[in-house]
Amino acid sequence: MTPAERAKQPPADVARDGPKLTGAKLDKRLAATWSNPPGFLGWLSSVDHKDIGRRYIVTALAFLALAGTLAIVMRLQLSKPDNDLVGAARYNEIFTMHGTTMMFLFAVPVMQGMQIYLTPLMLGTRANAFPRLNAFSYWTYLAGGCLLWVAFLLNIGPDIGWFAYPPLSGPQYGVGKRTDIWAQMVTFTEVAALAAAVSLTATILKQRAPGMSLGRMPIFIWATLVTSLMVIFSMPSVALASGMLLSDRLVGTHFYNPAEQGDALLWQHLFWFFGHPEVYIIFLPATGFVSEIVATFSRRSIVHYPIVVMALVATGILAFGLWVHHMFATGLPRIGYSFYTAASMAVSIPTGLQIFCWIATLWEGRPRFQVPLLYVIGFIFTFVIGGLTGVIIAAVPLDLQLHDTYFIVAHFHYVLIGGAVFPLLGAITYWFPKATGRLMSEALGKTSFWMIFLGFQLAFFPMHIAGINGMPRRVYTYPAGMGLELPNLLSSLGSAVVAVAVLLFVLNLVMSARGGRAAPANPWGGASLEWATSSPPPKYNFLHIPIVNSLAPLWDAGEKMAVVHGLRIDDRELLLTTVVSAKADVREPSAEPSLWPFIATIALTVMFVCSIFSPWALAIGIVPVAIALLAWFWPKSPEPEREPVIS
Amino acid sequence: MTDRDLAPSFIEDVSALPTHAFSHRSLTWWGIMAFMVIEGSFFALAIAAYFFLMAQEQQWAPGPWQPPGLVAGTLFTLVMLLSEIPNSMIKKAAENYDVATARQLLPVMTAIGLLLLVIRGFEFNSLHVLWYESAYGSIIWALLFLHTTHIVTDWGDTVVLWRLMKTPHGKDPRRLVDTEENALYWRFVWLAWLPIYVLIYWVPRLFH
Amino acid sequence: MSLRFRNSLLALGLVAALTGCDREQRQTRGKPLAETVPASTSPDTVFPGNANVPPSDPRAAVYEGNATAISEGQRLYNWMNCSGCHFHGGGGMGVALIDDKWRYGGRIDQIAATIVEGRPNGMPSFRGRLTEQQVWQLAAYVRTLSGQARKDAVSARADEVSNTPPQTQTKREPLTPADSAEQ
Amino acid sequence: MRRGGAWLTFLLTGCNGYQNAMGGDGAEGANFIQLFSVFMVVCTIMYVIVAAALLFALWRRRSAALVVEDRKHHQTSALVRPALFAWTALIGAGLVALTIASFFTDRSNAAEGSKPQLILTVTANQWWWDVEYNLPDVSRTVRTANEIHLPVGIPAEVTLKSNDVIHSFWIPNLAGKQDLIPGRQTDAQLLPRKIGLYRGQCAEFCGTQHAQMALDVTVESKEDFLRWYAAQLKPAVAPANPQQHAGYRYFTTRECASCHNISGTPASGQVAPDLTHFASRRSLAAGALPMNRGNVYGWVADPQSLKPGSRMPTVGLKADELHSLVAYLETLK
Repeated sequence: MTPAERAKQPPADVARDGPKLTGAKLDKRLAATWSNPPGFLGWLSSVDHKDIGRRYIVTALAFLALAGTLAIVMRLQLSKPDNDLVGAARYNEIFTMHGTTMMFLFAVPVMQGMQIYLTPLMLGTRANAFPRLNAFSYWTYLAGGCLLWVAFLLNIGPDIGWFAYPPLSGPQYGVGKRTDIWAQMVTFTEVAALAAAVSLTATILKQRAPGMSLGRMPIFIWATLVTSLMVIFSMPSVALASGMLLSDRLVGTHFYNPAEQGDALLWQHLFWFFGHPEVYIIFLPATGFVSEIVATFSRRSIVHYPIVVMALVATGILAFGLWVHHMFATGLPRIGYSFYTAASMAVSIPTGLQIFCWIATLWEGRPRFQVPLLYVIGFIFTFVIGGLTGVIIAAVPLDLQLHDTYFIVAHFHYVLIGGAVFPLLGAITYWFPKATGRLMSEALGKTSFWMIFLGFQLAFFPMHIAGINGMPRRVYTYPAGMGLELPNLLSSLGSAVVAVAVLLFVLNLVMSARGGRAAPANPWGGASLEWATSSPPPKYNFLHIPIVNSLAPLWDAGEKMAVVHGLRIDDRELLLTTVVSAKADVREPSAEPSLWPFIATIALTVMFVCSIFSPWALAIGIVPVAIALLAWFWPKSPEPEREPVIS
Repeated sequence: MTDRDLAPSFIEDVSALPTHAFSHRSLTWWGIMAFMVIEGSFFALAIAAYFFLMAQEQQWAPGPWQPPGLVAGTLFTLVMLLSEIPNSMIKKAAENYDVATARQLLPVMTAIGLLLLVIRGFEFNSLHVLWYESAYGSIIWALLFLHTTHIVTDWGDTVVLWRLMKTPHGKDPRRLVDTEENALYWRFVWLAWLPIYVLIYWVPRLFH
Repeated sequence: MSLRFRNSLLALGLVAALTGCDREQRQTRGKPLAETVPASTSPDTVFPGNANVPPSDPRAAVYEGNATAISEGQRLYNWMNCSGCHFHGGGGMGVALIDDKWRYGGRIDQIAATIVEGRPNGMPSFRGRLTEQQVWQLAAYVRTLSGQARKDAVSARADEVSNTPPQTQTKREPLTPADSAEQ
Repeated sequence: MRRGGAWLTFLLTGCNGYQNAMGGDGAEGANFIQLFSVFMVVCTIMYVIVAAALLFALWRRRSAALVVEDRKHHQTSALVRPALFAWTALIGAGLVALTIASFFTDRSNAAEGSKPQLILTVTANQWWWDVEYNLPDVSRTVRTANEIHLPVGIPAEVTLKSNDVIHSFWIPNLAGKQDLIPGRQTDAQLLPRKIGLYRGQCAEFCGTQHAQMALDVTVESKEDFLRWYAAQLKPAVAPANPQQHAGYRYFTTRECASCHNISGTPASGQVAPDLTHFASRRSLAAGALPMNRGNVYGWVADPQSLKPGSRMPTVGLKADELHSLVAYLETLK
């Protein structure tokens, strides 16, 4: 409904929710206010966090499939020594694309997608803090991903590794525009991640349901808050680094040119100051999933909630003090290394505490072995190996041997697949009925779980051995006779198992979305607010904004759900609460659907892509961007709207 | 009706709550704060890079380059500091719903922004080094460029607010919240400038 | 999606692919295998008054806008110590290369001929000292020094002491007939 | 079970390798094995504890549980808190012990390289290693490529430089890796303990042929080393028969000499591997191929199909040129 149409309505018809306006009547009115405009343009202009979150997740899974395909190609190439399936230059492109896609286009976006989808639902609010920024974030992410993959398919994909160390990525050795495309893709995902993080932070701080003080926030929300702040503090670092790289390559600055007092190590410092927190930006939301799943499937609240929260916060802070452990082999002053060794090892304390709390919760409760919990169990068994190899490579004398070998490849796949993808698959299974109103098949789910779990061990455990047997990373081939044949063959076989299992998982997703068993509002008997609304949730999320009195609102609610009333229903109105204790404070309107975030992304894309070729593109390209932003932020109606009468 | 199994019990009426608020009670304030933190980290990291590069040098500004001329940069700093006077007046006016004062002062801020951009042009001219001559030149150009983008964005925002205030939109108290937040952002822009001013103009003088 | 729209998209994609390919193609061997045909059989590559300009060598197109070729040429420029006489294009004992004054012609095949044949007053012949492919790469790089090559195929600078403004930003020097005819 | 199987694999495939972190043929390499074993023991214990606790938590017999169905979901049994303290203390103690162990190993590694008796410079290039033995007497400098000879038991210091991009110097049997960074100088200490043939490899991604940038390492007795060194000091042998002579002529007057150096001949290019004693090496093209006649033929005739992207161009030699060149190169012992 446009504002003009709304203004025509007689005032007597306008009402607020309350005892007199509830149920189906209210549903109809709210649905009218919160629905998207019709048609394809309406779809493009959606600012609904559920739409955006779903698009984020689906797109990220598509990138996972693409990058996974590349992984299979690499495993085929490495399945035997001196293989010539893929040439050197192509292989370098492939592993660059694999790493870049997995880190920038799958792992971070999929986590943010889950956060965007779930956060307002778990907080008991109707929208994200900045819905248009959120939509803009998605489109920008999509543009960045397309840029990279279109370039790759046109045979101008980057070939400098996902870490892009200069001088290899610099103007002299990074030939052509391949590196520029990589760096500009980073800028896109950067902007997208920052936009999403800003919106999430403000949502969590200001839009919690009344009574949901900081101490009653679900742990997943804590994880989201910590990771969003980490995004805010770490992403500028890689943006600065890649900006400097682009300007070195385009306008001949000397940031990384040692001959003119620049320094190649400057890149490594800036990159890892972002790159290490990045790992936790992926891992912490996963621990949030685990906490939610463990609580629901143990049928009890998490043991020692404050410890888990403190562990999340501590990990977030410590993550910024570890970046040098990626640089132990660069010959920095040896004495400083001890600090980073100690700090790197110290991270295992908060992680160990979280693991304790999960196990204790399972111990105290009565576990129900459904697919989400299976993934959590698989996560603990797998992730702990990755965590412990992390302790091993935190030690300088060990790292100097193992650094940049397949041991590291094994380590971070244990941490990222075991530590983040397993919980993610569990979380998708767990929240799938909420998002679609249908349950996933349990039998297919269990089959794919066991195949992924066992296939993963087969694929990645032998890599530890390959690394110790002297196999460096990022090699397109290796000679026979070094003890690398067997581990590599096993890895390749394992990767095939994982690929089949992931296909099964996707098959399960598709089949269940079409014909799965219908899910009630709370299929697993969960305690957090997202289970209080129907599956799938209505556009407006909650009929009435709930009031929260405990850590497990649905378990402690009793017969009736306490709610607030008196919000406008003819306008997208949100209830803001105070930052710490979440007392109802202000009613603010939320943004209407708009095409402008999409148009702004188009303008931004033109500017960014052209700026690969000429610096003047920045000066000229900013004009359409500014126009799009202006239209985006322009207030909707010139007159302040009348407050509706209270019926 | 959704298929929730819990019936609502109406506890609290929020209809009397205000529909806008200043400072940390408003949503956009948190957005602006977050962006200031992002840009602040950006500046902080650029400054760290500056010191990292400086540590590679025996002399700063290195060898053949003269330190930048002081006139334009210092003039810029003075104007920037003085601009805080109308800026805080606007902020106060917005908080007191004084639309008339805001309408009067926003064009002043627009003019100041324009003046600053002109002076900034002279600043680029007085650096005595080009970005492609050495890493030293690259980093001071980068710092100055980074800061210029902030002047430009805030200037754009001020122009828009000024035009908005002249329309009936100006009566909407939420636009006054926007004006207040724009004033807050301007504070960030000049606060961020002060360390950069020292790094561009004074540090190369001290270690030359 | 109409068929026409799809076709035009396809065409657009193809064009993009081809331009990308040209610039980014990584040819590690000459085509045909190790070219043995010299760039120009005649040392006389000067055509005063635009008289009888022979058509450009077809191989010119392969090297001219190719980023890899230019980059390899840049490396050879240092390896073959071209900077010993020409410095970084600014000239010294040898002629300047950053302007577009060419005594012996500024087309890539003419430059290649100059490298192969050598020229009076000091320019040695590299015949047999470089492979033909390397000669073409070197010629492709030399052309970039005066801003003749595609800006998206050159590198802004090398990882060495900065001597010239970034190549991606250098203006293309105008070529005047008088210059090219100068003897 | 899985771990047991893996260790078995490990024993079968590892340990005897010539490029193996568990080789332990140098002082630092041996320290690595010691420290790694300590870490493995501690980490395995921790893993077993976590796994056992998890399994027990999942399948323990429960008469009653603190769950929502019994309205006890916010309660926690009294044992959890002391267990948490014990667990934290255990992690803390383990980490402190490991940090200390790591620190002392690091000190011991640093101490071993303090009095080098042999100094060499390794300069990395895309994609080969330039090696120079630096003696106080400059005239006795030896330059070679893609191979290092070291006398056993004698500490050597390797100065590391790079001519282009970042590489990493790694001979796993002897010591950990060290990056070679343009514009910086780093160094590595090697103290070989066992006579043998080893292999090193670039461990930092450095472009197209990163995978084929290896280094042959020969650790030999001091006498053997001195003999080798003396041989390396000599200029190249002169061609003996007409075919070799033709090869010599081609090499010194054509493309080869633009980049390669052969001491005692007019070929004095400095940007590619020094070939003075080419035929005495174990491999060619930076470890890409074993040294034998067939590979030399293949490499000289068409390097770009054996190591695509390498800086060695495919020259397009005629058959007789190829025969004579290989005949000459094979004399360069």
